[in-house]
Amino acid sequence: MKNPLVRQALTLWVPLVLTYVIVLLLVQAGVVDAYMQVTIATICINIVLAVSLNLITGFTGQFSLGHAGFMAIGAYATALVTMRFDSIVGFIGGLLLGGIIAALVGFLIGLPTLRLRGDYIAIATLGMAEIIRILLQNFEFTNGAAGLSPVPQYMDWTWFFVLTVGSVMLIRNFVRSRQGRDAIAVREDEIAAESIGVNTTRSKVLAFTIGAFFGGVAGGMYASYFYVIKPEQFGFLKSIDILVIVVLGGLGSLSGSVIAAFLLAIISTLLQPFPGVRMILYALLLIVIMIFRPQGLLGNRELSLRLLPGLRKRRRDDAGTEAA
Amino acid sequence: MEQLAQQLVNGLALGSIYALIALGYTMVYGIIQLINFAHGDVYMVGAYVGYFCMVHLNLGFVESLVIAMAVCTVLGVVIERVAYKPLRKSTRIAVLITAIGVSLLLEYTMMFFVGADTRTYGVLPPFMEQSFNVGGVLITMKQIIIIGVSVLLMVVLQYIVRRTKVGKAMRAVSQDADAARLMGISVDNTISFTFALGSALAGAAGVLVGVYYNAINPLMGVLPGLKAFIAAVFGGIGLIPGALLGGYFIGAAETLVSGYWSSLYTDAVVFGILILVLIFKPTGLLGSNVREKV
Amino acid sequence: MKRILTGLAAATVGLAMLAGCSGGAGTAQAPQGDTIKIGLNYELSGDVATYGEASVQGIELAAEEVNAAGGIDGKKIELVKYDTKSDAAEATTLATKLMTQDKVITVIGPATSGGMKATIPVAERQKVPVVSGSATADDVTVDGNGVKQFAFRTCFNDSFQGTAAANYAVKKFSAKKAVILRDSSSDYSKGLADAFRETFTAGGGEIVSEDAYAKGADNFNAVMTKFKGQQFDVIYLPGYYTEAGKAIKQARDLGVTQPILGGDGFDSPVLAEQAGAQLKDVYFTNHYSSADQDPKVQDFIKAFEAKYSAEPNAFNALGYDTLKFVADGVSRATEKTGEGVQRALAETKGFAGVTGTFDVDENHNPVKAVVFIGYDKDGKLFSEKG
Amino acid sequence: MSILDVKQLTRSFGGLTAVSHVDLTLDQGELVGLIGPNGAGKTTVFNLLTGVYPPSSGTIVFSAHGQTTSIGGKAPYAICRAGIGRTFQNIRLFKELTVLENVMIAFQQNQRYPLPTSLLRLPGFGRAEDEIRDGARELLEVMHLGHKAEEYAVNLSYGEQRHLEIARALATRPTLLLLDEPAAGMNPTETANLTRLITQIRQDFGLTILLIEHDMSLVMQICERIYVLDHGIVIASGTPDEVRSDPKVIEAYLGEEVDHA
Repeated sequence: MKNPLVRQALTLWVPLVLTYVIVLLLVQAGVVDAYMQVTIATICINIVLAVSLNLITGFTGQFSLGHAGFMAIGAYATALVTMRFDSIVGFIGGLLLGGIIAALVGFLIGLPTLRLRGDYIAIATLGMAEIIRILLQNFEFTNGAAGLSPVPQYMDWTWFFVLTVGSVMLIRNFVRSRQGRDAIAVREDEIAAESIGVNTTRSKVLAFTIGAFFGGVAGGMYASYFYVIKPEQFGFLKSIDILVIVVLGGLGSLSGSVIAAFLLAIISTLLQPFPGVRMILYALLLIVIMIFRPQGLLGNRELSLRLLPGLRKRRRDDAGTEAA
Repeated sequence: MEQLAQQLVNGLALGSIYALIALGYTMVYGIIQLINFAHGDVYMVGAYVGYFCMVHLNLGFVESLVIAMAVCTVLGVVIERVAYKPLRKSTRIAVLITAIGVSLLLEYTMMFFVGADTRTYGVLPPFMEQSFNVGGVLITMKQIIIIGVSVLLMVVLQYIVRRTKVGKAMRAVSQDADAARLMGISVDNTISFTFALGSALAGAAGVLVGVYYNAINPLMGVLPGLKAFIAAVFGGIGLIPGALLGGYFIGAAETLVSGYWSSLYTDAVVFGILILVLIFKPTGLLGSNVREKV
Repeated sequence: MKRILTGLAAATVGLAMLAGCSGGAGTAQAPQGDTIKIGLNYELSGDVATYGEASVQGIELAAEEVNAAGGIDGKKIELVKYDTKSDAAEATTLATKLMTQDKVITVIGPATSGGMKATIPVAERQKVPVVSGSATADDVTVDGNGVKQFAFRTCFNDSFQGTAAANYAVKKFSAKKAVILRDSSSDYSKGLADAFRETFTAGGGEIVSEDAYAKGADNFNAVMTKFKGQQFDVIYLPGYYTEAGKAIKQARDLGVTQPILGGDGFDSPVLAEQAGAQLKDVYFTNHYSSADQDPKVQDFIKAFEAKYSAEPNAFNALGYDTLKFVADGVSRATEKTGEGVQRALAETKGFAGVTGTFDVDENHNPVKAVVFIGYDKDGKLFSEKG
Repeated sequence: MSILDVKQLTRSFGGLTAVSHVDLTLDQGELVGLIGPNGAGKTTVFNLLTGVYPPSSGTIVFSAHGQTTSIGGKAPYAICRAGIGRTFQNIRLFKELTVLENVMIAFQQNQRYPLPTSLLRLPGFGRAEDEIRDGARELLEVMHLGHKAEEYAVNLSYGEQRHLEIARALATRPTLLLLDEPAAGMNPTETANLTRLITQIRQDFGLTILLIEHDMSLVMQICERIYVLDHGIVIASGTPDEVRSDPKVIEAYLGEEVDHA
């Protein structure tokens, strides 16, 4: 408590580095087998996707159904760059380029559409993602429906760790800053936010652009780990998958998204033997959460020891909170 | 010229389907401001009910159409009561996510029972396979049926909304639910009725498509559902004439893009139209600006 | 900061749980004991669930037959079936799971080339073969870096079929001009179209017009009306029966009368159901003909109809053959390991399946003869060897 | 010297004219009331002044910090930054945020630091955040909410929520403060406290205040001038005494009484 730097080191950096080293050792010792590694990779990618969508939908209140579109841009950029420049520099460059193009597209789409009301944004973003997918399917340089393969694999545990933790921390830093609070104010009450000087369009576009950037980075992580990318992988259902993680964890809770990414990996594994009913259960899960616990696992709170014994009381009248 | 006329006939038939689906979207949106994502899947269920009636029960086209509409009516009301009503006071995002959930539930439950593969309506009565050559333009009986049934249903809908008590209640609730409640209108029943009407139309559209294309599958509702929604937005969501205008416009646009440019880009163009409309006239062609109450 | 720590703790717990469930599954299994485990890694939900489901039907029928006949060296085949959700990344994940945790001797699937390609690097690393009955892209088994040692398939590749169709168009219809309508969401369709175009134009033909539809498309009126306004001799429609049936019907309804050619994606009873009486002057390349009096073919059709009360389609037949092909490889393998099976499969000679008798060539492609299935101008079914 | 000059302000919705040809002037440091029966268009005037709706016609000229700008039709945030703060009749707090955060968000609009500082926690972040936090806390103390800083806004009592709205508006450093029924729903003691507070903050922050209020005793007690609005038209203006005795005002209010009876 006395020295914030020491405290930060103890509570943040030490556990992080330990996690990294332990998993690294387990991988090398063969305790974490190949399947576990793929699962960890999927979880990491889902965390980055969910956290970045949460910034847009959970923190800023802008309902996006097009996150897979940003992911697609990042994936294709990374794949195209690394297939041409097969080196670590190409990989980093591709990852950054993917994020930047995704952010640019997010900016260009967000600028006009984010003035619209909530559910229109949902449809506009859905339309954007579909257009991206159709274009990728029809461009020559993206190799059409066949997609790109083989994409050189640069992602390993170290990269997953760095990129996932880095993305989560940057987004966390954002939401706990002036700009982040502005975004949250927009979610809470757009008219009130405007009345106290928040440039709501700017706030929304900023959050949307940053979210798009990390969506693109997640796409790059995906492309550089799974060898093959095809336009159809980035369809509407992918956007829904990401949304489910965010909703399950809680709109406006970063730790919720992280936990939900793990939880869904477990659920997905458990449902693996029942392909016929998997999607049915998934759909039911969505409906049941919305009816009985619309705030998700953690609501808009972060997981914290302080939260547990109800030190912070709050009225449970979420139903009365304003829509849109 | 002949080709253009032919394409417009094609577009008219397609547009009728979109218009029928769009009506359900627009009525539901008008009354509870919900994009009912499951609406396209109600249309799919309608197509399967029609299939079951015609292929397995050997019923005629008209009987099958009526039964499919009836089943979808019930389905629409059940969806509303079970999934949406408990969320009447929730955030819009919550309801929208629920709607997506319902949509997936219908699709995959259907897939679980009938499989993912395409089903066909089989051999139709010979009179439905006729076609007419009008000055070089080929019009099939099925196109005539689609356009005819759609127009008939739209007229009936207009009558219900304009002239009946429950139709007036619908309009009242969509104007101001609280005021309607004070005037003794049962808001819940009116909302259910709106779902019933919209779903019946979607069910009819499902059977018509089944007959027209002779092929149905559990995911057939996704894309037409989205396009019908776009049609509703294009015309001005919440407005019944808007849905008609939008439906026929999208149908024609799609046909002309395939006919004179490339089928590759039909879907992209439709989504592009959506984004342009949202940017330049978010209230749609026939809509007027209303701002949130402060 | 504490929040991050607790988040991390939770994450670690989650990881542990994950290790728990998967580890549990892994250790509970007896190491290749009384059964021979074969993994099925197929699209059972999502966009292309139809292809996955159909393949699995054929595979399961074949597995039952093998087991009923006493299995392989007295051991029954045990199928471990997973759903890729039509997602290539999921296919990678599940192939890894099948190979490392379920310890299967071979993985069959996925159905699509994209899914298949995503599992090949895993196969090479884990030294377990992957076999597909329908991954037709040319570069699935061989690319610029050489042959993928652990990848096999029992179907033609795209250029083989596209080329055969182009030659057929020239030979049978003396076609000079063709239009192509392909499925923009399918790499299979693109592969066939590319090969057709290349062969057709190399032979002096001309592609007058080319268009593409998206998977699930219903409305072909617009594009057929466009074609109708042009001069051409044949339509090449390399797609799946789902859309092809509708396209054929709408073309004929609109008075488009030219011959329509396609690939093995046409092979399904649904094609005839959809096109109905309009299925005239339609021809496609295929592995076999259901009219073939070869008892293998007839027995398969009978058994399939008995089990599923439906006529088999190409995916069913290829799935069936793929399992038989793998079972044959396993029985010939001296060592019952992934590498052993790999060697046996690579040496396959004269494997007699429903979809043809074939050898595996140096590129791990089956060397098969093509059959042309046709519905003539009166809608009468016939077949001829290519 | 006038800081707000409204001329011929008109706004119609569809066929309905909510506000018609309103002229209104506020001098530096004045405390002015805006009263009228329900539905007279008072809140619409506020919404026009703060840019929630653009005016259909008419001009709004605002002078502060030696600058004179026409603000009719500008975006709400720009009007706020020009120096007009407001509260809402139907309370629009950020319910899921703490009391302190509510005020911080308003306060930080004048304490800007760039995005990289936020994302990378560059040097200067901590100091800037501390300044925002401290500034917000000070304002909470002024509005007697210091002890509730860590509560969620949704958990405050009605009266406290109204106080918080004022604190939040003050945090934007306005020169003109628009209060929309600040005493609505308060008991007489609370109203008396609020009345004192309003006079005090006006003095301490050098504010000009325009106030919509139904509580006539409050209005008559603290307002120096009053505008009376009925059916979107200014029917009277002047000192409390003048307005009180204006027959048109009496009629407008009596008419309302009759309606309610």
